[in-house]
Amino acid sequence: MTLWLMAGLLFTPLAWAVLTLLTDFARGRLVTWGGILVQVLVSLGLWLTVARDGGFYYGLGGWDAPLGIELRVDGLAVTFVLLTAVVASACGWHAGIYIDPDKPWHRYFWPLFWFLWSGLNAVWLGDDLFNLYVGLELISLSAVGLVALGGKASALRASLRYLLAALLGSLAYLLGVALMYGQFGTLSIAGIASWLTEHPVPAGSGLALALMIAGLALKTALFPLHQWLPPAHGIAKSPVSALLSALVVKASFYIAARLWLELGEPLGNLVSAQLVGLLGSAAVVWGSWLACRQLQLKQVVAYSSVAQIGYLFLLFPLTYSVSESVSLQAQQGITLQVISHALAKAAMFLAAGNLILSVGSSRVDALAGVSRFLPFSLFSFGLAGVSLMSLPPSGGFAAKWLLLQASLESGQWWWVLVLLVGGLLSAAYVFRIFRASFLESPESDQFYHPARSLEVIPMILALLALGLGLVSEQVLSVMALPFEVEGSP
Amino acid sequence: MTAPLLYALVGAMLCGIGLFGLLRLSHLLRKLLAFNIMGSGVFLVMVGLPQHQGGQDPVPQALVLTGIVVAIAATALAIVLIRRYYHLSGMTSLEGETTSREGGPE
Amino acid sequence: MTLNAWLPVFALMTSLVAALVIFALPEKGYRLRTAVNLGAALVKLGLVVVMVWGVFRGVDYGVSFTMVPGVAFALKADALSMMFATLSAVLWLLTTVYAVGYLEDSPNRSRFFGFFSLCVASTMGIALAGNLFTFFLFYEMLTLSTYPLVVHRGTEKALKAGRTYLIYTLTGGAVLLLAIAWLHGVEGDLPFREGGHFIDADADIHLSLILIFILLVAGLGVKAAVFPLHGWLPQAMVAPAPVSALLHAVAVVKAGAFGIVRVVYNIYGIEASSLLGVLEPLAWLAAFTMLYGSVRALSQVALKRLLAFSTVSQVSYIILGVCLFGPVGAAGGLVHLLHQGIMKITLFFCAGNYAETLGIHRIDDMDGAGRRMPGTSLAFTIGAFGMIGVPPLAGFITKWTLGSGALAANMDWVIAVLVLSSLLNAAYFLPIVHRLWFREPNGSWPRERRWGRLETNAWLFWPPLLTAVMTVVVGVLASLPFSPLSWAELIVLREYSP
Amino acid sequence: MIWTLRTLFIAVVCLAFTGVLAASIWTIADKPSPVNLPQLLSENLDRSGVEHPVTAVLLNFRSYDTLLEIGVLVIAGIAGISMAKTATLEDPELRTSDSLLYALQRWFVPLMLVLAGYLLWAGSDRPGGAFQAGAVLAATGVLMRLGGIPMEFLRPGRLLRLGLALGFTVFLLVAVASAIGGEAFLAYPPGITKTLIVIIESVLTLSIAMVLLALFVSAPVNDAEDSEEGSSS
Amino acid sequence: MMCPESVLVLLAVCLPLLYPAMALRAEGARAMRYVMPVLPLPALMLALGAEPGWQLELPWLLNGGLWAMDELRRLFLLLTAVLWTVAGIYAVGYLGDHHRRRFCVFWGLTLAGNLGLTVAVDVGSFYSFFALMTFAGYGLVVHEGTDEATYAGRVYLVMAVLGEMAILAGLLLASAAADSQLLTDLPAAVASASQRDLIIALLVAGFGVKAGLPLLHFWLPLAHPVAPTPASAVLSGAMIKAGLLGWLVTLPFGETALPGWGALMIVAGAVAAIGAAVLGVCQRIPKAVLAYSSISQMGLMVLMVGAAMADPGRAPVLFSVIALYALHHGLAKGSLFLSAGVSLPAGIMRRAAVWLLIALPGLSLAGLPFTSGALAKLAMKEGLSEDPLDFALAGYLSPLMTAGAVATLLLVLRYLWTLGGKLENRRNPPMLAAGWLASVGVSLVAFWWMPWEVEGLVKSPVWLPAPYQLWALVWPMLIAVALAGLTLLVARLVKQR
Repeated sequence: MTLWLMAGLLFTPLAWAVLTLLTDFARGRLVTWGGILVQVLVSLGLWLTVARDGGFYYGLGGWDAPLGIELRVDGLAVTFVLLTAVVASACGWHAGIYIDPDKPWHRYFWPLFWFLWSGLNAVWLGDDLFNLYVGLELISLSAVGLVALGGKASALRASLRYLLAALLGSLAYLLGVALMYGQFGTLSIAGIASWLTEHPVPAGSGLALALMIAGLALKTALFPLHQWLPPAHGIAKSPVSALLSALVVKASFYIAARLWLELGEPLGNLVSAQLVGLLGSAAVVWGSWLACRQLQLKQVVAYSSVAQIGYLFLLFPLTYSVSESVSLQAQQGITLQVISHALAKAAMFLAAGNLILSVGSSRVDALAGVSRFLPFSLFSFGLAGVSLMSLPPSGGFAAKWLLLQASLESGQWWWVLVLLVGGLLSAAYVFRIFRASFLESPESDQFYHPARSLEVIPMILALLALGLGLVSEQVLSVMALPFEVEGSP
Repeated sequence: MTAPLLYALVGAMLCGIGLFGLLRLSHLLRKLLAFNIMGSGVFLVMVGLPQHQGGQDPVPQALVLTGIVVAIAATALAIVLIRRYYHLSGMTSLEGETTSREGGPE
Repeated sequence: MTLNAWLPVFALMTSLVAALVIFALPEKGYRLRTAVNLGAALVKLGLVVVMVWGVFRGVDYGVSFTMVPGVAFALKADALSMMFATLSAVLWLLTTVYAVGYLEDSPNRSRFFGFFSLCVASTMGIALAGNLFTFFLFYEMLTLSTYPLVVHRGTEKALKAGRTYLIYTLTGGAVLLLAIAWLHGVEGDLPFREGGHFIDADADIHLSLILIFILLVAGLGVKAAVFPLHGWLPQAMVAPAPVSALLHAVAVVKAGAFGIVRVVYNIYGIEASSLLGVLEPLAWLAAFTMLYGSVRALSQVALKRLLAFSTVSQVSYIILGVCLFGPVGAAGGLVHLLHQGIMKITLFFCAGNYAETLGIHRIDDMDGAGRRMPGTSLAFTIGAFGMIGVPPLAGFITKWTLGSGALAANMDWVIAVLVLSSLLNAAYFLPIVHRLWFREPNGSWPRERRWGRLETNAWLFWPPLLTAVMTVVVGVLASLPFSPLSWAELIVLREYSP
Repeated sequence: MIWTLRTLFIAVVCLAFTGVLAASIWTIADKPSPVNLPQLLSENLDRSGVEHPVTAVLLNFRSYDTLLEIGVLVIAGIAGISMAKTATLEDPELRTSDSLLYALQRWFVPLMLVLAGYLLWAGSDRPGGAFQAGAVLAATGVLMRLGGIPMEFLRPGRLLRLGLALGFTVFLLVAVASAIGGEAFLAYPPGITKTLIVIIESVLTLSIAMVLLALFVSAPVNDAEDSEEGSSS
Repeated sequence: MMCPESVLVLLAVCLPLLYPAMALRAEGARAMRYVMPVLPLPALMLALGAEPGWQLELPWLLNGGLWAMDELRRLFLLLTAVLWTVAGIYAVGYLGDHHRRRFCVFWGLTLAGNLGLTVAVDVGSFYSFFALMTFAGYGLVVHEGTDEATYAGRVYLVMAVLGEMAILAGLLLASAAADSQLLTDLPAAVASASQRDLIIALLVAGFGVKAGLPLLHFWLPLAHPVAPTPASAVLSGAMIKAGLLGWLVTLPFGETALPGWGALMIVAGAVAAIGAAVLGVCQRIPKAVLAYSSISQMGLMVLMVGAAMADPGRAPVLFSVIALYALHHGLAKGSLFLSAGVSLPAGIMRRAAVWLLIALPGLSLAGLPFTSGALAKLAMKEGLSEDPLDFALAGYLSPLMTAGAVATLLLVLRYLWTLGGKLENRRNPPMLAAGWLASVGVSLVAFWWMPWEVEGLVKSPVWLPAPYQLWALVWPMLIAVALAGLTLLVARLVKQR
């Protein structure tokens, strides 16, 4: 059963990428929706399996590491797989209605979408340094393709900027991989980590980790390497923006976090951990600040991503040379932050798309009066905002709570300030949108009404983000499951 | 100093040059070339470093092969984008943009 | 889980579900929306009544599950929560009736009533929260659900006020979160418990506890509008009258005060707080706020702003009462939680009636309104006298109990503050009352509307009268069982002999 | 001035980077790696179905990498042709009637086709393989294209997309077939490993060539009409 | 089981309290004024019919209610009920159309407060009724709506609120000291409380506002003249006594000697008695003169209060004197005030009769033999006679009383004088005349059947003073008349110049 599930998980997106490549947009939509169903069921099945039986290593092609490529199917990974299934299906569903099927180039949306999905799954499950690189490239290129899809000069500019940043990041990562392989002779993260626990740290190995994390930080748009993100996320079609912000940036962060947690303790050092945390904090403040100053709705949301990503990097200082329990708290907090941000940001972008569709303009001040007309989408936007502001009972709040606890208990109280200020700043930009929409303007009667289902989707995501806080214990308990080692890492 | 190690060190140098190009040059095609140079450097390191002591090692060779394909794919995509960008905007670089232009009506 | 465990959840869900249903209803569905609103309010009132009876007999209502690792989401009904819950249930019903009439033909009613219900759901949650964490959860939810109500009119001024409101409350929320997190780090998850947790606290965490207490009070004080954190309250007066009423009487301001009560009684414990020496400064602060609010109210020309500053002053009575070490003073503070709600909502209803019926917003325009609107003016007069503390109205009971408590706690200066505050209250309320009844009208009203036989719309007419009657009744019948005072004494009894 | 300073700064950063990198490489190179992968590989080579270790790594041990890599290539192809907004990829400006080019074509095209076939076949026991063969094949196509030979299959229609997807599809089917049989994903059934690899290699060659060729021809310039969301209307 | 008294007392308080509800309907509002005389009737029945000593427990009321009646309260209740009844009758004829409904509402509320506070024994309801009377009284004061009325109302309200607050603080402290909510427990507790002086100061000042204590009296001469005449009557006759009652039930009489406070009160009483007279004779408005007269008369009562404070042993005796005096003064002053609103009928005989009836209560105030005044004065004299009193200022009391008597008559004469210039010649509305006549009758005649207590103070038959007392009563009156005559003469001379 598990084997079939794994095969289905890996096969479905790739196969559907091919299938949809052969159809036009409208038929591709139907095919996709079928695929989404399959993929969601498979993801759910795998999640349930892991939640019941615990995780395992899955050697592809029957070869175990270090010779072959192993997938690490643990609680965290399957949770992210499930998250991806949820968010991506929402985006796929939304895109099917949202995107104009008459434009011929839109038929390429579906294959790119499916490739992106497969790349994400590859990254969540990957335990092989080089395989992760390929997965990252799969994601990057399909994301760039989606951003540029049929675009005009500004979209092309954004996607080029995105592509170059992604490529530079990948190269840095690959250089790190090269050094790692040169040093340890294996590409399996688990293998390296287990070797390091038994042997003294060899000289010169810190650079590899630094390079990899730096490259990944660039791909994750950590301040000050974030300039590529807002144009790309802001200009793409809303479902694409949602995918990018919700999942794509998380993929590179996920790898960085995995590397740090496995190798950070022996290979890292305090200064760099604090430095990364500092950059994350700067991202929180700076990103929020810029989000407050944007004139375009989606730019606001995009800069909000920059800020929210900043929180993620607090993982580095909060897990370095701290007690086991603090580290666990920080990991749980970051995990929740990733999940809730994914759900909330996807909801936000989709809702923003609806709003833009409705008012026919992407400017923030064009929203005046829309609260009367499109309360549902605005409400979704708001609910997602609640999670971004990390107000209870959202997942963002649970995350913030855990991070606060971790900061306080490890004595690194300065992150507390970042967390609190960040929450307030995010409130500032979320409510800026509300402020604009609540304004009653006399000539605000020219609205286009998007389809009802378009409005429902962001609402579902937002509610998930909101409800995550209430069940975070259950979600986190799946990740804390004992890991059953089948392979030989 | 063996030949593979030399390759690796040259690779390091290429990386440096490529990085400089990526950061400094503004013409998109040159940037792309710089990327390829840097990529070559990385591949050299990748191939050179493990074979310095372990001798023949097919794994990095295979990896580099894969890497090259990926790099080619990326390069090709980038060129398509650059050409189209040039056609639409008449520009060869990403610089010189203003905030009003960014996302502004074309 | 038994039915008992589920009752708090049901009470919470009533308004939550109502909110969702209302959001889903179309704007035009006036009748259905009203029916849902009133139905939910009645059901909730019923549930609360059942729970009040149960709590009185000592039944344990509670449900709890782990939400975030190490922290539980807990709902629990004890005597204190039932006090607040009753207040919100009763006044929600009245305010809903009022709001239906008030917003008769204004736009965005669906949104308004949706958030209105959400707001009450949050209040209910605050009342029933079983630990600080859960409390915080609903506390922030309250902030969010009131924002759309504050800016409901959508004017520049309203939006500006909304921004101020948010800046204050969200910052307060952040501080509160910090404090709760810190406290959690010090002691772990702390359920609300009669008698508190820190009576036997080690001396070495005393400093932390004091700092946390300061942060907690600062965070809660924003909503409770304690000086100098009160700035949002007068500005928020641009909201429609039912919102102001709800904000002042039931929801926001009370949530802050209620939170302080919870912290002092059920987290720290009154004795521990007293030992830590944090009560006295807080009492001084509350006393100062009482006077400050009244002094500011003196110079207001807009009726609602005056009422807002009056709220600033009145809520501090509650806090002051909490800080008086001793059962009597505590009862005084607690009972004011209810009394102030009833009285202030009366005043706001009346202010709304004047605005809606005659277009009166400024005090200058109120001359002779008593003749045109005797019912409303009567209610206003009763409310105003209650605020001054004229016996036998609700406010007097508060003052009397507070005063006795202060004497029992050997804090005689409180008497002076009480007297001074009453004088100030009289100084700004009595001229209004005089205007209402003894001045001749200026000729025409700023913007008059007429509804049939009654002086105003029937939906608007009855709620203030009812609350005015309640103002009298809770005062006159203060010694009946289940009266606010008796209930407050029950709470205090349980707090002081846990 | 600022320009120079910036350049200087970047140059210093890059130099430092190079230095650190080189130093790191130098240090690492001193120590033997703890895992001897080549040895492990040679022990397992006979189970891989091919003789040449690089091909074995590419198509058996780390076939997942390769699968995804082809995916990346297909993505690039898709993204490329998505830029083309016309019904045909034919570009009249590229048509030449240069006789030298025509002569070259006549000689080179068959030769290159043969070379591609050889490279593909050689992959199993010496350097070579699908990618190399596909690259040569693509080069042939470029040559034909430059020479003005009409290539109707490059019209962005179903045929092109089928061509793009072919190699990948076959690879994927093979991968999943074994999984359905209860093996791991991408595990080749014993015995027919070699056959499968050869089949995969062949179709991959075609697809790779197709992708590269498509990318070459798919950037013709024409105007787009779609508006982005990021821009106001 | 509910005894008849309980029903009656509830009726007595609730009837006027609920009476304003009539205003809700138009028909009721029209009929309202005819009900006014009926309102105090249950109270009257209670005061006359029920024996003191009953009590009614209302545990649900405020902090636990207890209503009861003792001898002291009975007299006060009687005074209140009678005065309000006659004033009510008077008001029926007096009231014009100007805001009549509003006047009736406040009338009822004030009455309820005034009646309630006399029967309330627990602090909460006592203070409640007191406040009700105070604030509803404001409505009576400002009723006319003139600038003077508004000004007087403002002064009244400011002082009243200050007084209320002093009372609140005082009661709070006292009740905390007593740990009881009953007025009956307060005196003893105050006497032994650590903050005794503060409590006494607060209570003296608080009730002193109502009772027109010097320096706290400013509202009185402003408010009484501007209020409608029936309202003035009850203000001056009944409500002013509420302050007095407040003192009597809260201050620690008979518990401990408070010579300091006694002296202070005696000085205050003396200042009030003499000073108010001096100010009063300078007034031109009849009702203002009466107001000062009230202050002056209250001064005499303050004198007795002071004596009672200074000498605990004498307090019980003085209590009954104070009650008697209050009753006498209330009835007489009420009648005087009502007379300010009557018109002179045609016909010389009738006029003379009217003038006589106007003057008689006034002379009664001054202690004319065969009037209640004579009885009160004699009782007071006896009560304050030097021998049994034991404190420093006791020796000055007698001359002070004499001076007071002179002052009283001077004021009455001044009143009559000023009134002479104001009275109009027209027919009195029948109800107005009836009310006024009733008040005169009550003051002069019915008084003798009222249940006051002068045992051991005045020899019976009490209405007939002994000869030596007669002189004592008369000579100050003669002095006053002489003084008045002199003044008149001087005034004429000055005018002739």
